[in-house]
Amino acid sequence: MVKRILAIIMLLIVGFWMANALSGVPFGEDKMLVGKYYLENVKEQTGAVNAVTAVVVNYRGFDTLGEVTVLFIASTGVGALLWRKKKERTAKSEGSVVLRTGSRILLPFIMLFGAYIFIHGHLTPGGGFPGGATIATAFLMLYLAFKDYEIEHKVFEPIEGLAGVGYVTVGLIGLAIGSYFLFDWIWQTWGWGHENIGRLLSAGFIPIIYTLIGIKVGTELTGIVDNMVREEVKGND
Amino acid sequence: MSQYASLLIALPLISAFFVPIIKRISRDAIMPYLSLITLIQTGVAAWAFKEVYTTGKPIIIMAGGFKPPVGINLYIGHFAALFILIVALASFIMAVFSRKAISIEPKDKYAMLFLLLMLGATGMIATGDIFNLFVFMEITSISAYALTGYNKTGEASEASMKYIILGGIGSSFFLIGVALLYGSLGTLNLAQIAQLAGNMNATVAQAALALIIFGLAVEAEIFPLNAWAPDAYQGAPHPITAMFSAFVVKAALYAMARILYITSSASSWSNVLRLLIVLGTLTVIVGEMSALRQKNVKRMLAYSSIAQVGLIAVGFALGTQAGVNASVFHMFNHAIVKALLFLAAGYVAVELGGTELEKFEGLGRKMPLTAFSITVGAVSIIGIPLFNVFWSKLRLILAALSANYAWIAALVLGASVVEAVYYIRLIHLMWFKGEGEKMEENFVLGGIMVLLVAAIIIIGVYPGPVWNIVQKAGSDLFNVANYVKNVPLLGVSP
Amino acid sequence: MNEIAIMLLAPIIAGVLAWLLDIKRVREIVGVIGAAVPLIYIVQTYQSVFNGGTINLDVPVGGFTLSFALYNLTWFFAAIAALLGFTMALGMASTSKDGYEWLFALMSMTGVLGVFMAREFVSFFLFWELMTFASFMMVLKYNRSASLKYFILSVIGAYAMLIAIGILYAKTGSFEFSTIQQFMYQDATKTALGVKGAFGKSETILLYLLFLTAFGVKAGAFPLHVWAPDAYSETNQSYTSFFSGVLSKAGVYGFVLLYSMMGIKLFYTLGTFGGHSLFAYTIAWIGALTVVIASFLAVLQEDIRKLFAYSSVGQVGYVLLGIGVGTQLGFEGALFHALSHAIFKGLFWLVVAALILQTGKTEFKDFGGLAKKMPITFAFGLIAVLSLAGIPPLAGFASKWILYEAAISAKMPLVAGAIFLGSGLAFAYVVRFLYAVWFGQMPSDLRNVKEAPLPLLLGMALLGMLNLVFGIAPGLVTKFLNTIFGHEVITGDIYTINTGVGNYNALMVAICLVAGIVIAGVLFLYGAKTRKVEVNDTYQSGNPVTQDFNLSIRVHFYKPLEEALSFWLRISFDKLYTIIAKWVEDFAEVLKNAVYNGNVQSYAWYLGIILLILALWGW
Amino acid sequence: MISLYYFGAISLILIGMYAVLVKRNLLKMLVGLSIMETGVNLLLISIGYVSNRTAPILSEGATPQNTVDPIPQALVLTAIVIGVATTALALTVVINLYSKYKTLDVEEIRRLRG
Repeated sequence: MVKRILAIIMLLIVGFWMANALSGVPFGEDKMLVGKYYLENVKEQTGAVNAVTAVVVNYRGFDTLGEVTVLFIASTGVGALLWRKKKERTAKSEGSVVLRTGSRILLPFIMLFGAYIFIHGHLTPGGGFPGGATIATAFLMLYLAFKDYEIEHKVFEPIEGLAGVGYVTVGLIGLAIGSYFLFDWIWQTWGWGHENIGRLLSAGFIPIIYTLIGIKVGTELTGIVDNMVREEVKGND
Repeated sequence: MSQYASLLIALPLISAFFVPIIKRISRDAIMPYLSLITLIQTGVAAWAFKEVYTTGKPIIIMAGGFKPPVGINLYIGHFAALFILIVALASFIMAVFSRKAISIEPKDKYAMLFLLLMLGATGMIATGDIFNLFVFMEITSISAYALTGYNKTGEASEASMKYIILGGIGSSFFLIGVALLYGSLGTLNLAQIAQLAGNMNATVAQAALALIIFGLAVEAEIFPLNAWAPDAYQGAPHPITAMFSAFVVKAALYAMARILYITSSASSWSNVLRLLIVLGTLTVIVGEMSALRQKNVKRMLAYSSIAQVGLIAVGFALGTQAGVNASVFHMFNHAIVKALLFLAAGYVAVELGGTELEKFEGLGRKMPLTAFSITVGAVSIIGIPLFNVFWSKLRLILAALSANYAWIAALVLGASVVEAVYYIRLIHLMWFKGEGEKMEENFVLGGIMVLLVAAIIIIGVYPGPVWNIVQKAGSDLFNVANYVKNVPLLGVSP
Repeated sequence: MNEIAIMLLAPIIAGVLAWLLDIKRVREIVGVIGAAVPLIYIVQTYQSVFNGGTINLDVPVGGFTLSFALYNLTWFFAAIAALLGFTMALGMASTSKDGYEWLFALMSMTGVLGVFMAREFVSFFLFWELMTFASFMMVLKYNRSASLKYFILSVIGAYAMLIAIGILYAKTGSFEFSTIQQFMYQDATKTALGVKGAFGKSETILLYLLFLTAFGVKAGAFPLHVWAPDAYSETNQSYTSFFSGVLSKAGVYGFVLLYSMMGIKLFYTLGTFGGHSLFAYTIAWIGALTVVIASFLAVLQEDIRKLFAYSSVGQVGYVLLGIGVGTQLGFEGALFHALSHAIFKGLFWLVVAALILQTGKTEFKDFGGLAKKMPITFAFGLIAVLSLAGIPPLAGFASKWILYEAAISAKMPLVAGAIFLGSGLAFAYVVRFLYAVWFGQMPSDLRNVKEAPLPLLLGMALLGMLNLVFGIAPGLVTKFLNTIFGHEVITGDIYTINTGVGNYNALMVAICLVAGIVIAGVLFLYGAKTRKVEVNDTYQSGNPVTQDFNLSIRVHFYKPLEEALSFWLRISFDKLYTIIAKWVEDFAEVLKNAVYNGNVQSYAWYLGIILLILALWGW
Repeated sequence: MISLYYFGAISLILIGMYAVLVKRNLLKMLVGLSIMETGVNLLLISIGYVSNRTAPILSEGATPQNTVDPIPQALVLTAIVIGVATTALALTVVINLYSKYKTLDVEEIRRLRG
């Protein structure tokens, strides 16, 4: 009890301190500096309508590369830590009829929707990460619905790796063509799609990268789910 | 041409992504592949090092071709070039060691995490953007969480869990600090932050700086935020422990120092310095005290490592050029020595099945070369002349005295006395106690240990060249005006 | 190549070679050659140094410049080191067991030479640490706790020095002795005139105390002497001849440096006490206490190594005392005694090494009657005993006599009394050594003991001869020492020394003594009737001697003294330090378990508390 | 006066921290960590908000003058993914821990100490 009271007092003081500091950062005021530059130049420099996407993929490409890496680490780490000699699904019963039928019907649509999200990342809210997560949802549903369902590990792992390789390769091509890592050579050097701003075939390599990210995130999250769902089998070897 | 230094980031990444394919081809090829990649990385790092030190100008990598602060830039200056080389070299050594030390599956995942740990540390040292620093810090720490728990024993999982909880809190608060900083300055680029820090609102500056330093201090093992460290060091696989001590902590320390000096024009700066001096001092004292009666050598080395980190932090917090130089020098030396010590101790554990003190009895007879390496490392860290650490400790003392902190000099020396006690116990145990048959020692690992020992002694006898390099690296860190000048900032201004 | 460089490098290179080769005989030859090189150069440079020449060496290392100089003062100390180093190597040629010992013994020789020849503080400290480390490794091989005690005290001392050096550097901007000396001189003038100088009073006292600790530890001055008895006894005894003969002189040299560098400043800052300069008087009293306490303890030892270890501590106390007297005469006496202590104590340890090598025993109760078995060793042992006890015409007498004169002329009767008391006690313990080891009944297991091996005997011969030479011709030493002070502090020719207070003609005394011995010998051979008697069991008051009350010269000979002193013996600095060390370790244990208690939640609380501190700071 | 969004963000952070400091169940502590991360993300987003402006998607009448700052949104995207990664890994570790210790009480999980 004393512990709780102490914690509350301590946290209130810390909270007051942070709030006090935040009063120096007034809410709702225009504090943009670099942000303004992005908004003003985003269309001609990247071809993306969605400024956030442009920031994520183009201006702050390193962050996104890191972000992909972090997720990759998580999936690898989960795989490494849950590695057992032999693993199997141990679910006792199938999902209900509604779930089974529903997931069969919805599966292609969910996947399609995921693909839509990441392909249109430069135009609408969304992008590779939400798209990939949506795709992973489809697989999660399959795991819930069917007690024996397992993904094709031999395919998923290489795809996951190759998508990552693809992302870095796109960056390296930029280095080769435009002499900067992650340089948008499609938009800036080749100049493709300048007339298409606001439509699908624009924004240089953003759709390519988002597709790769989408695939990668989808496979990774599915992998994590798969690793957590299957459990160690003992004694029968 | 210099943009090709972005390979330093791209290479480990693409190689890590490529591991699943390698695994499909041959499982036995994974560990050689790991060594090969780290070797290539070392080559690239050496090239970048040469480039920076011959031209005297930093390499600025601009991702996507956007000039900072619009794009993220990597700043490979004198400091980063030196430490990226150390990161790569230490990784290479540990990759070679991993072939012998890692017997637990899945090795392919180990290789990936290993490469990404290296990547994270490299990125932390190289980046010139505070949020990117956060991302790389997370890459480092998340791969470190996973690797800590890699052995899958209860202890390893426990250590990993502690690391995750404390690291998670730290990174959350770091991010709050970044948010405050961004809110009041509108930029995330370090060079631009340095330019604008002076006109920051005082309360915001104080809170932001304090929170950022707090977040980094968790990773940098500053007492009392370092409670995860001894457990993680003990639980992690042996090569990983060596990497933690050799460069993961160093990267966090560097980041801390960089941000500290970047914001040196902020109003509450000297308060933060003073706090850091106090915490650093406590780190040294508690670290050394805890090492004193350790029964487990790996844990003892971990505490010793923490204490050294405290010394480095204190050096950075002196706020003078001399202090920064001394700290950088100590970081450099400590990286070599601890890589050697953890390598040797890990090798003993692999051969004899544990790192408890009893396992080291009679090591001088069983594995003379390994015992000799441990002895040299221990003697060096105590600060005996003609070994490298002596020079950095001397520099640290001189810096402390010229900054009018006589008690810090006393602290350095007191720490050395305590170190002497526990390291000498170990040395005595190895050479003059216990019996044992001579065992075959691994040729490659023996060679690496001999090289590291040679490095320790050569630097100890002839510290001149390294000191010159370190001075440049130190002034890269300390001289913020120069840093700002070197980054080609686009004219985005308020 | 520069002479200094060769002198510094030869021993350590030889040591590394001996260690790497590690072939019996080869390593011994390499080692002896390596140790001989500095001695050769010392002899070679004698003439030029005597005429006031200086040899310099500057080596830039890591942003510092290491400079060395060989001039009369440093030459004198380097000569002691080179001489003892050479005899140590001869001794070790017989007693060393492996390459390890050669490596560290010769490394410490390099270290000590570097300390003596350094001209600025960086190289001084560097070599100081090297010497400490190497000697520590020598002890570590034999005994962990003794070595640890030695090392920790040394390290504390060394680091005290380092801080002092740092403070000096921060203020003067230089490591050079000469620059610091000048700076201090100017500062002292300011202090004398009442102007505020660069160093305030407290800072000067701090510097003084730091240096006192640093050099006091190495010299084995009370109360920092506790490491010495253990460390001296727990190593290869040939090495101890160097360890106690030369390494302790590094501390002495440090005091000389302290004097020359800061003497005037300290004088003006600390003032005087009873007519004596306070800071010097402190050193004198430290010396006197060391002499008395160590001598008392030496008397009570049952182990010959321990006995001489304490005796060494005591003898260095004389040197400190001489320095503390503060007059030029005192200095010269101190330096002379440093030399004679080195040669007689070096000789002693070689004798002890020979004894241990040939018998494997270390305690008095196991010895007896060895004069017949090891006659040559006995002869040298006798020379050493006489020299140590201060019997003319040996070196020990000449130097002690000068010290005594100096103390009297400086009006320090109490200090002079300490010298006198120390001499008496020294006599008490050497007599025991003389009788218990060499005469009397021989234990049956010593019947097959042989004479010491040749290299060891050579080493003894060299030192024994020098004891005689410097004893009969003390002018050789004083004349050289006079060049250090620039004028004739002690006048006289080679055989006589005149301090201005008293006059001592060594040759005359020697001739008288020889004549006396000849007469006694003649009487003994022709006059006295002697017969051999059987050795029987010892009886006391008609009862056979039992273990309960066994006061033969070999066992508990000075037990009554011990009982008389029992109150004082209970006060032991050694125990005090042990208790402190244990307390610190226990505290560390508690701290460790309290802080790193294994609960993540507590750790999270630490984070929270730091946040709280940050928050409170923010207001 | 502090804005509601800031207040909410700070509250979330404090609630999360409270769970970490007080709850003895590891899973609850992890939930606390997640709540904290959410709070931080909310804070980041609200710092980027500018009153009466729209999302930074420059179509359908949105101009650079009437959109909010895109950077915090990009940052939050990254931060969310990092949070997910941490949580996933933490849960994995908890699975391993539970299979070894058979408990999730932090008071009992302390084999490594001292």
